[in-house]
Amino acid sequence: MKKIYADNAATTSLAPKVLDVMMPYLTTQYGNPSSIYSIGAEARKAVDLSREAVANAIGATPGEIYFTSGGSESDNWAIKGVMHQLKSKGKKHIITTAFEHHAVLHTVEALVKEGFEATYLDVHSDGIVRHEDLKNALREDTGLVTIMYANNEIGTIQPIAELAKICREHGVLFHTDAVQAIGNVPINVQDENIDLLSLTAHKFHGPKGCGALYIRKGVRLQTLIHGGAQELGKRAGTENVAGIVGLAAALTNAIATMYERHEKLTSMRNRLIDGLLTIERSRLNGDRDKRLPGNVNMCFEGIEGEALLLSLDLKGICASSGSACTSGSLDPSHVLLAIGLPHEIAHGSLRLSFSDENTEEDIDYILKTVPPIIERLRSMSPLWEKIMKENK
Amino acid sequence: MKKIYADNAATTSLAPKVLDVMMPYLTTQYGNPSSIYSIGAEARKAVDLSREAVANAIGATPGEIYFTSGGSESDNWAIKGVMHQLKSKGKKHIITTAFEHHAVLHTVEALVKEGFEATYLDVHSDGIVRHEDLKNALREDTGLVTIMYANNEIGTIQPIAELAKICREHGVLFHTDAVQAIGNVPINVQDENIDLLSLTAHKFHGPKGCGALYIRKGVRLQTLIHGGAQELGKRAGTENVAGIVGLAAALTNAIATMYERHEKLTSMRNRLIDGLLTIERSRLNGDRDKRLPGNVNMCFEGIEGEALLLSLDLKGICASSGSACTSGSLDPSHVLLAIGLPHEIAHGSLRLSFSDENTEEDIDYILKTVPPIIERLRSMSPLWEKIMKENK
Amino acid sequence: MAYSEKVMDHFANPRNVGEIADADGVGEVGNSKCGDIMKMYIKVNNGVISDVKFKTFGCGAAIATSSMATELIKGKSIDDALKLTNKAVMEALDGLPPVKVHCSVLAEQAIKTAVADYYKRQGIDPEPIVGSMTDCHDFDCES
Amino acid sequence: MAYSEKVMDHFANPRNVGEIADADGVGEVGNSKCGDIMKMYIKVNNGVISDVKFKTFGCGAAIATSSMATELIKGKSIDDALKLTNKAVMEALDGLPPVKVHCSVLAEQAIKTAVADYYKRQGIDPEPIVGSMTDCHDFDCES
Ligand SMILES: Cc1ncc(COP(=O)(O)O)c(C=O)c1O
Ligand SMILES: Cc1ncc(COP(=O)(O)O)c(C=O)c1O
Repeated sequence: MKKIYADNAATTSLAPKVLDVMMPYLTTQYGNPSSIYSIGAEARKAVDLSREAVANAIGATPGEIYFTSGGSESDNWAIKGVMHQLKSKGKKHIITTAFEHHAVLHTVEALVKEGFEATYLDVHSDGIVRHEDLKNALREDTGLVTIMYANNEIGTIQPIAELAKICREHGVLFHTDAVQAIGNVPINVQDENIDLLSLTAHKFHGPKGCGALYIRKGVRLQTLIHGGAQELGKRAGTENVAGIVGLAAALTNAIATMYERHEKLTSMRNRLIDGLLTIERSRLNGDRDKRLPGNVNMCFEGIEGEALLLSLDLKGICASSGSACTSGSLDPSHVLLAIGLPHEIAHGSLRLSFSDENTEEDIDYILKTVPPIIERLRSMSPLWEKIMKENK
Repeated sequence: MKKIYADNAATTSLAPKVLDVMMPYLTTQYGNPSSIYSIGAEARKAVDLSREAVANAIGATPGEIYFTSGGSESDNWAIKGVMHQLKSKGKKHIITTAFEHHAVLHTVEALVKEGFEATYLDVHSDGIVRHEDLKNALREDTGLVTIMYANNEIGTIQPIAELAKICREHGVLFHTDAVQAIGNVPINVQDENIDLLSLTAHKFHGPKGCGALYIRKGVRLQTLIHGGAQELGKRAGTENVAGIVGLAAALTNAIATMYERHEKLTSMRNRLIDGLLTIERSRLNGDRDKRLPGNVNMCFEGIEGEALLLSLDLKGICASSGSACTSGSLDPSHVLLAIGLPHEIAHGSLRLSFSDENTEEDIDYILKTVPPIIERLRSMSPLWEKIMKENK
Repeated sequence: MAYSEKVMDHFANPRNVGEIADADGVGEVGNSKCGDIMKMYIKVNNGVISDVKFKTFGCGAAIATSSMATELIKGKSIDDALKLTNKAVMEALDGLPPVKVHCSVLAEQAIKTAVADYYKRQGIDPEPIVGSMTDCHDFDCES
Repeated sequence: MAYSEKVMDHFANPRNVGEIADADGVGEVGNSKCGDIMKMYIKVNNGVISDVKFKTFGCGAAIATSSMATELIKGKSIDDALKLTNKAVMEALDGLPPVKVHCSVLAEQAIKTAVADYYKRQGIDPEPIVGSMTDCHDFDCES
């Protein structure tokens, strides 16, 4: 059976050439970077060069890059670290959006439980934050604004440079969860006035379990993981050398191929969107243009997301839905609710996300496969029956 | 030149057969375990089986094992998580020892800065905690006792079952940093009344950047990394599937080979200790018997540790010293100071730590190589000159 | 997740999908907010469920449990049908992931609701026989 | 860490190790608590450092900087020797890791202390010429 992996927003395959670069550190080069002897120094050098590569990729300096275990840790560290640091200065207010990743949302909620206060900016029906909303939300005691660069479900890209500029002008720190955006859109932390930025390797064909946090020079934040003097004394733990090397190689490659990939994926994406929109009572979620090149997110009324995904899996298509099936929660996607969809529609979403490895043939196959599945599920759906009756 | 890796307490090589088990998850099996389709389900199964294997290795149940990014994260999570949870119950006191790893010590210090209180138990000149000391230190408001299973520098093994029993009797939670002990000594969290236990894969021929925290069923602690519902909702972040699989495979193997390795290493270790003790003004640090089978830690008066290590490296021997050379601190080892060594002696320590991969020939070579190096360094040491004069 | 092969079979090839135009009882449980709606139609002859059909809006487990539940009661007496527990449905499917257990409860409830409707149509108060019905939210949509 | 090849060469093959029995000046700086002690011996002829030897207890950088510093002042006038900065020592060694910069400072101080001792033995107050001496702890043992 044909196999199409169309869930690159969840995770990506590890690129073979990235694995090649990692292999020495999974075999002979096993030294601890903190060790003084040659095999340790080799590992140290690999980590240092990786730090430089990541810095170059986002317009930072190596001393501003800290390796972590992934996007979630980076988000937690940035947000808790800054707010705990600023607490003594009387800053107790955080601004974020209603459709952040849970790594941000649940972190903010944890802080709120501690006594901090949060404002959730509206993301409007197109999934884009408005800068006026940010301006209105800023308070005297705002310590941090955290807004994701691109949304992980509907792929909408935020006007980060504009939002960060407002923060800079108001002397408020700005963090962005760029986990989905990095490697897909050009990012320069200097030009865009970004103070902290989270990324994770497995979203751009790097290994799982390795991420980074950019911390602008001069920004102070408390440590999340205390211990040894690794990562310039700010993040303890023996370095995941292979992971770090893989992250840097994958990111370097993603940046180098960004423009041609952008073009190819945008055209594939648009063709798929147009095709799927011909299905009765379907809708595209999120702005059509200000979105990641590889992201398609649709709702089909009268059907439920998981049943659609299972059916697609039976046809060899790996995709995902807004609803966090395995999370133990049956709530529909908080992202789709944030852009104003009613519950019953939010339950029926489909996210298809593409990478370099996908082809036009994949799009053909998906366009051929989805409509009959939708039809079948609708034919057995009492909800669809109702919708049809009401609209006769 | 001969190459002898004798720093297995810093990190170990990744076992080729462990890498073999990881390889599918670094190539074709790249699915996100939270995904619903087949490639995701495969990854989920691999994580579940790994959790089971780790649980079996320490006498726990799978639901009590949480994967983390390593020993430091596990230590931070256990200690901060428990104390923040118990704060509202009026518990504000932590008991630990003076010679814990920095992942514990600096975490405790961070809590002290927040307003918690800490007692550091004496580890005596043999590097062993006394249970009377623990009893005397317990207070009404003690929330957690955290004592390492085996020390990372001098390898001394603590009477954990005894210490944990006291805690259990007093209704106080007991955490142990078992990073150095696991796989080297038999550990059963049930029999030994351990409530929380930290481990990290790269100390037993597993990959770097992956660890675990055992949390006894019913023990409540706050989350360190908020976000997605991974790790039973208690530790967010896309799972490092390859790392987790590697951790489990390496641990399973370490447990399976523990007894024969113990015998072999103990005999090698004792021969090395006896040989090095023939050097004038040398001493063994830590109890000779209650120590890890692969650990040798010596001091040689009149010389400084780093110079010794560099000299050994030039002869192909990878070893380490108590002083954290790269940490930016020139302080001598806090462990050696804790067992009562004066500063100038603590500066001259040498740790040699062995694994399965080492041989009797390695010991021969080290025994032949160390004495002339010591002699050379002493011949150019004004401190040695002084010592000799004073003792003429 | 990892559904059993049985679940996947009943999801991919659900038995008894459809409606019964002249049904003797119809029951609908769940709601779209909760993400699952099951609608069950029964035909009753001499106290025996001679035919049963369903329509379900919901996840894979919702569809599979509906399918299995209809299989299990088809040709059975009403009394036997009322004895069908969600546990029996789950067992017949070789188990369900913990987060999906509620789907089997929903299937049990759908049958009971259809039978209650049947009794009502017969002019019999269903409550003493069937018990009171809860809806989706009452058995914890979140678990 | 990563010492330069020059540092490793001077560590492995230090120049001018030893003592001068009839030295004209001896200087010792640092202390064992700090982890570094340098002791320098100079022989002075007509205002020129005709010979210099050292003994050092300390890390690789401490030994290498001692060795390089003695090389740099051997055969130089006392005045030139006093002008030797820790930076010049570091440069001659192709750099030092940041945490080891203090070793080069120690080497500079060792020379100055030896020269001060020479002046003292000549009955000359060294302070106006050499400046006041600091010890290890004054230039931050921790950095
Ligand atoms: C006793 C002990 N605890 C904790 C750690 C930290 O583990 P990791 O470096 O994997 O974070 C180590 C080793 O580095 C250790 O030896
Ligand atoms: C926007 C966003 N933030 C954070 C994360 C968390 O990253 P990780 O799973 O590597 O911790 C993800 C993906 O999982 C994401 O899409």
